[in-house]
Amino acid sequence: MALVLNEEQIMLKDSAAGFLAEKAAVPQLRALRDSGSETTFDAAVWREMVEMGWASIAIPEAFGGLGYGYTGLGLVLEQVGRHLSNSPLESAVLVSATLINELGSEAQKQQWLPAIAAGETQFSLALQEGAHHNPQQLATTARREGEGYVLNGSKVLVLDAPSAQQFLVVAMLEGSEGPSVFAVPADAAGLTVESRAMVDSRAAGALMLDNVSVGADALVGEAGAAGPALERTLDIANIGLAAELLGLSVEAFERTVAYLQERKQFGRIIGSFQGLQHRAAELFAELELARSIVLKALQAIDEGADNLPLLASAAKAKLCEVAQRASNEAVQMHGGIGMTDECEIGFFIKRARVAQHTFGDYNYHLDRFAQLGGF
Amino acid sequence: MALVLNEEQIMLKDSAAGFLAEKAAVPQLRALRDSGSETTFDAAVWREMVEMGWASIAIPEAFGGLGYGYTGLGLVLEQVGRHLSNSPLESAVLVSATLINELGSEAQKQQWLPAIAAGETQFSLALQEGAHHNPQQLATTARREGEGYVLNGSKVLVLDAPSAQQFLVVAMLEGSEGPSVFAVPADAAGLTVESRAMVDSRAAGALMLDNVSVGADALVGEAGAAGPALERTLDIANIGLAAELLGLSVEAFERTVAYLQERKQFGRIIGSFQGLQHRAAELFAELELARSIVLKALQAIDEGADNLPLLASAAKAKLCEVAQRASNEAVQMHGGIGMTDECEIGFFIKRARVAQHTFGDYNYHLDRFAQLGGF
Amino acid sequence: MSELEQFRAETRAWLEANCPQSMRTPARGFEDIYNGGRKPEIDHPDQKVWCDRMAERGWTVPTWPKEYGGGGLNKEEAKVLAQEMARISARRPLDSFGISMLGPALLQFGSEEQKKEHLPPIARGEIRWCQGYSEPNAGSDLASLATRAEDQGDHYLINGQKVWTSYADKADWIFCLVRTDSSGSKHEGISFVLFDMDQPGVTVKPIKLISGSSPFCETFFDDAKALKKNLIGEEGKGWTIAKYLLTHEREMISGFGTMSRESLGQRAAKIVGADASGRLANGVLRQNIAQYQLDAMVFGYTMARIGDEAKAGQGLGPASSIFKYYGTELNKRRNELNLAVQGEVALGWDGDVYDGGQLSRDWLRSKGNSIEGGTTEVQLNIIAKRVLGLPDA
Amino acid sequence: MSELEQFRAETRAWLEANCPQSMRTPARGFEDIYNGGRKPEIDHPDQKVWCDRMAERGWTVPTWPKEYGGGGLNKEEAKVLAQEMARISARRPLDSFGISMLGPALLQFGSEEQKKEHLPPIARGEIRWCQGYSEPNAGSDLASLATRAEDQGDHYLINGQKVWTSYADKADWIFCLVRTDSSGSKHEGISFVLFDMDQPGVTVKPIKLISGSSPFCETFFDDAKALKKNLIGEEGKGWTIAKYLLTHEREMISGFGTMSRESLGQRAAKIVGADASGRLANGVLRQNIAQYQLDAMVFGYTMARIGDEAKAGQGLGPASSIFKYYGTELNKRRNELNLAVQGEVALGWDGDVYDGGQLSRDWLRSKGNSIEGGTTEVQLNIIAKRVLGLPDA
Repeated sequence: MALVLNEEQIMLKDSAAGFLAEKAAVPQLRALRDSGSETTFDAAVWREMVEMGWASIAIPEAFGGLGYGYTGLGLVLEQVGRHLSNSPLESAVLVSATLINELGSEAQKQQWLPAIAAGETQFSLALQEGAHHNPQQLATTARREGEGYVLNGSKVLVLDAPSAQQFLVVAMLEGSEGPSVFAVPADAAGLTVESRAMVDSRAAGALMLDNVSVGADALVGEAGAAGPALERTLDIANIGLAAELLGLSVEAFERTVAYLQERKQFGRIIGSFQGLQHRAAELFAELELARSIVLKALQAIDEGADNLPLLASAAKAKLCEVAQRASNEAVQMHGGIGMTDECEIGFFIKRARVAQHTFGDYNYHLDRFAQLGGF
Repeated sequence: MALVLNEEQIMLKDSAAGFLAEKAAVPQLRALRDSGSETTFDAAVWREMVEMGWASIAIPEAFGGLGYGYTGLGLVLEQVGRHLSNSPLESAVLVSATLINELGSEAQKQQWLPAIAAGETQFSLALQEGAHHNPQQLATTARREGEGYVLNGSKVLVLDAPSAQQFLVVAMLEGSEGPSVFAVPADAAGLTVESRAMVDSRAAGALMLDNVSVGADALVGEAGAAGPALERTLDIANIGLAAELLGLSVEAFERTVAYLQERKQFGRIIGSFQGLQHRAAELFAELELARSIVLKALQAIDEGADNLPLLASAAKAKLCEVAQRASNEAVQMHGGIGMTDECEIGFFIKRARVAQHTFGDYNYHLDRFAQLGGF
Repeated sequence: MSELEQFRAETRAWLEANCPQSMRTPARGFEDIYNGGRKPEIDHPDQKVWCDRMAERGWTVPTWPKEYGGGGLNKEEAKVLAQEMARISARRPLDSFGISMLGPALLQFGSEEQKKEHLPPIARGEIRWCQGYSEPNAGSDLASLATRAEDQGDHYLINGQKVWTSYADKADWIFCLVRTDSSGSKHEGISFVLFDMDQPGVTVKPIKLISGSSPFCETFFDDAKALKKNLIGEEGKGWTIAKYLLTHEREMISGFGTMSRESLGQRAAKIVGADASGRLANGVLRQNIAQYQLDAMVFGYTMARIGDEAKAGQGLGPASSIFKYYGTELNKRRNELNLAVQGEVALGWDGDVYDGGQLSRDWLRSKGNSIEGGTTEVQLNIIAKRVLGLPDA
Repeated sequence: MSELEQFRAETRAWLEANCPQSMRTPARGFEDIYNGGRKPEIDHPDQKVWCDRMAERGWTVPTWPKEYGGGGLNKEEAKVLAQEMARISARRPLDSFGISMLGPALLQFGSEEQKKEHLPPIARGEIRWCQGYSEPNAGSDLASLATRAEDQGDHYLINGQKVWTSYADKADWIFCLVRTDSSGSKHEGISFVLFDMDQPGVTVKPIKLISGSSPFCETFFDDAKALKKNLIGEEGKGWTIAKYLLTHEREMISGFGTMSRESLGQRAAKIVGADASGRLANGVLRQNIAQYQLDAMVFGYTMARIGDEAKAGQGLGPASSIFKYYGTELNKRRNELNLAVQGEVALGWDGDVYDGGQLSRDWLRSKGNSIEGGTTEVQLNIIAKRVLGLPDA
């Protein structure tokens, strides 16, 4: 497929940009943060996003979605990155709907996907257990009891946990080799959801599962068989996060270039100093590279490409690297102003690190890239 | 010990600088290279070095040396690096004399060290076998036969091989766990010395050992017990190479700064471009760091410090990094001129890579540094 | 027993008798150290007890002359005192910009009268000082400052604005760069004056940083008054003093990166896991940490070497620019690696499980190190021009 | 069968019948490709046979118009020809600066007469061209060239010196930038002329590079003659043509870094060794290779994306500066890593065991990529100013 956007995609991107700039940009993020509320997005704005079809872009038409593919969702996420717009679009749509679609039975898809597409039920994936993303090591257990299952364990960095209604909990089921996924309602007995304030002013949470009983229908797909679907979901999630990081990095860079064009020191516009010019030019080239791998990886999802794991790790690793550099340079080149809370640049560096870390950081994905590359 | 040179050391350094600038600098190296001779150093100049005591600086007084320590030898090697002076100072003195001193019996030291100190017998270490320095993996074997031993195997990157009279061959002796070292005369039956032209215009060679018989007295020290002495020798050798790389890097840098101060482009002295200024300033700071670790590591040899392995790998890794950067920047900042054989800068980048590789490159030593650091 | 050993014995005994138990735990950060002043922040009543006892002996500023409230100790004695304090993990009794910045400048540039007036209250922790340097339109370009001081006979009337004034909201007095003459080059006509912040013409507004804390303020002067007897050095020659203090400050900031801590690599091996041979399981992280640790170690040796060379009269000259540049960049690297090692907990912002977001706040705060006290870019300019002799554009 | 499929079938048959077996092995480097000219370097007699056969069909320059010796193929047909040649590993029959540089410029800027005169000999490999651009005192600052061309009625007399003239010692003609007017700004008064090198006023001296090879020359003009009919475009407006060709050249040089080869990482795992799980044993080298391979892969996608965007009319503008800058830096990284992977053999300079020092010579040669055709620094300046709109100093 040509590495280029078609007209429909460009329209989607432009309309997302316009909407987010007005309704969910950094001033709104600041207001939400300063309000001290546990829910760190605006439910009314999220409803509007759902009405515009953003929750259904990548869901197949058979299950109430638009069947528009991940390239479309990625373009919206890029704009989300530009404006640092908080919403459950990643936790519920990019991650949870994808996992249900990849793993769920026909009945489960019929039950849950339309509810996600319509913004009625908010899911979130509960996977990470320790300090780092490590899907190969799971300590959370499930055992059969009667018709259903009993879960024990703990999870961290469950995105948008305070507002989620259902958790997709990854656990090792007694007697299985591979992982299983269970849908656990937020109000299940024995489940504690601890809201945790993160540096990016988004809500995440820790789950404690203390003998949580769920019914037979809570098992998503087959027992012990979630591995491949989970891997594909994580690949898609990382490509989506890469798209967000692309928007974030480009926006931070453009703001920085604008500042360089205007700020004076030593009687000169600081953008005329060659030291800063060369660093900006190098970063520009890196951003052009970043844009290419994000588009390539998004298209690979929709095309069902064989090398999706390699492209996903390539996209995430590259965007982690670029976002770290772009956000660090943004603060440094803004100088003292960039260190103040009043300046919006600080919000970019904060969100960047959380998005980098989520589902595996640079170190994780460059290592995986090498391994998949056979060395 | 204070990280500072004393007056005696400063005098040694200055006199070495003066001698090498006159007798063994880049023009002499070019002439030797263009002469096509297999011996790539000037024997008469080497004799003068010996007469000045350079071959005996680090050899204990009991064995005909000056007992001046490795800090002194390191200062001379730094000047060798500045002038790219070819001589057997590293192969015969830094490496071979050290190994004999660390490993040999009293009688062997009495026999060989005065001969090295007097420039009478030229030794060289034959260790590396494959593409990379890897002292843990030895395929060269020795077996007992009669009173003596029979050696089989092959070696590469044997420094100054064409002119060496004795090789210190590292081999695995049947029945031993650790490595052994054998002194093998260059004219031994079954030994083939193939001279190899290296990119730095120094001579190295490959040895083929095909049933080479040596006497009982060829075994240096005890059978199978060379490991610790070999490790200490390699640490010292790497610190010496780091000292050479320091001189090489500083010289390449100073020539580059001088060029930046003089060359005009776009109607301006190119050294006035801030892009180049900042790169030069960063490199200057790195060179200051490089100087510190080299001095620290040299002193650690003479003090018998416990953490010599860590300091040796730190020094070699840091100097590999700095020399690579300094030599690359030297070519780039000299522009087209730096690409010509006529300009001397090319000799620096060529010697840098060979010295970096010898006894383990950046990758080897940074890895070892981490391992010794417990992670 | 040598005199020095005698001194050690007495000091040890005195510290044992006088250092409160609660002051025998290391400070967790700058915030834990007592800063004194008219409106002191006291976390524990022993802080003041400890400060007062030490001040009585002049040991809040052990090497200052006795007549200015110091301990009059020579270098060896001061070293012994530091060792004996370290032995019982005694906290420093007092820290302030008065001790670290203004004091040294006054000792060098102040008149006898000025020293007598200002140094003892600093030593006793009675007056807390802040530094009025940067201005909104003169960030890196410090010398282009515009705050005016108008000659009114026995005093100056000061009008203008300072920014990045550390802890101005907690300080009693300010040492301040003002422009007394704007006819010459920008480095001329700058004067160094002291004045009381507690007057109607001074307004202070804290600046909230991305790390959430507010160590800096904007400070506004609207006909603020500075008595002429508090002009340090000559009128119009304040730049000399400013440069002296900047060098001092750079060395302090560069020190941020070198506090001794548990090795990052070892900590990472615990958190991220290690393979059978003890290698940190993630090879990418391992290399990045190894590079950092190598550079941090070598930077430490470099500070030691340049110190030793200076003592031996060899010396490099404008070394503080290297220190400032390299030290702060190292500290930023350490903080980024720390996030990568600690993972989830380092991304927290609040709450007990995140220790109030200490890790992420430290990380954010470190970004300012390469901006404050002269940016990395300014340091590189200084090296290029003053050390390497490269020409101006 | 569609017309294109018909074309494919005919092409396949013709190639099968006409491509000599010896020309069905990939070239090992630029040196293996036939360059033509009056004094051709022929390694194998089939080179000339193959070139002549292809030239007869216009397929040495398949997309040039037939009247100028080309094949007159459209893009689809040219693609089919390339595919069919690749299918049997057929070597390109002819490569030269005439084809890659001068031809495109003449097609765009030449008069009908000039095209008729110069393009067919290029297509037939009869005349080999070189490019006279850089001068000793105008390295990166190309436009400040000083070689003078004096108007003598029907011809110019040319005096001056060029440097870095690729293969001038092997070329028959030169396309050359000369100054016909020095009264205006440095970009004005430059003219683009062609002339025969085989005349008394032209002297060529090869420059030996650090890699040991001499692809470049110094070229001296001492009353060399260029006929006025060989002035391309208007007198004094040659800078436009020069810029066009520079863009072209940058794209060619940037392509150096992206030739398909065995993965460095896999080769390293063989040479350096791998652990039980297949990971390259040296973790430091592994990360450096992974970073390089990631960037090389993503750079490839970027070239594809920008090409696709240009086709779709979206386009980025001065993209060639990014390509030149990034592509050459990548190639230098690849060569450094190649040394680190290959170890001892890559440090050899001569002899069979070192394949004549090919690896070290390639490595050394790669250092020139970021200098020739506009240095990396110049490319970064162009991005900063033209793309980012940052102001001049």
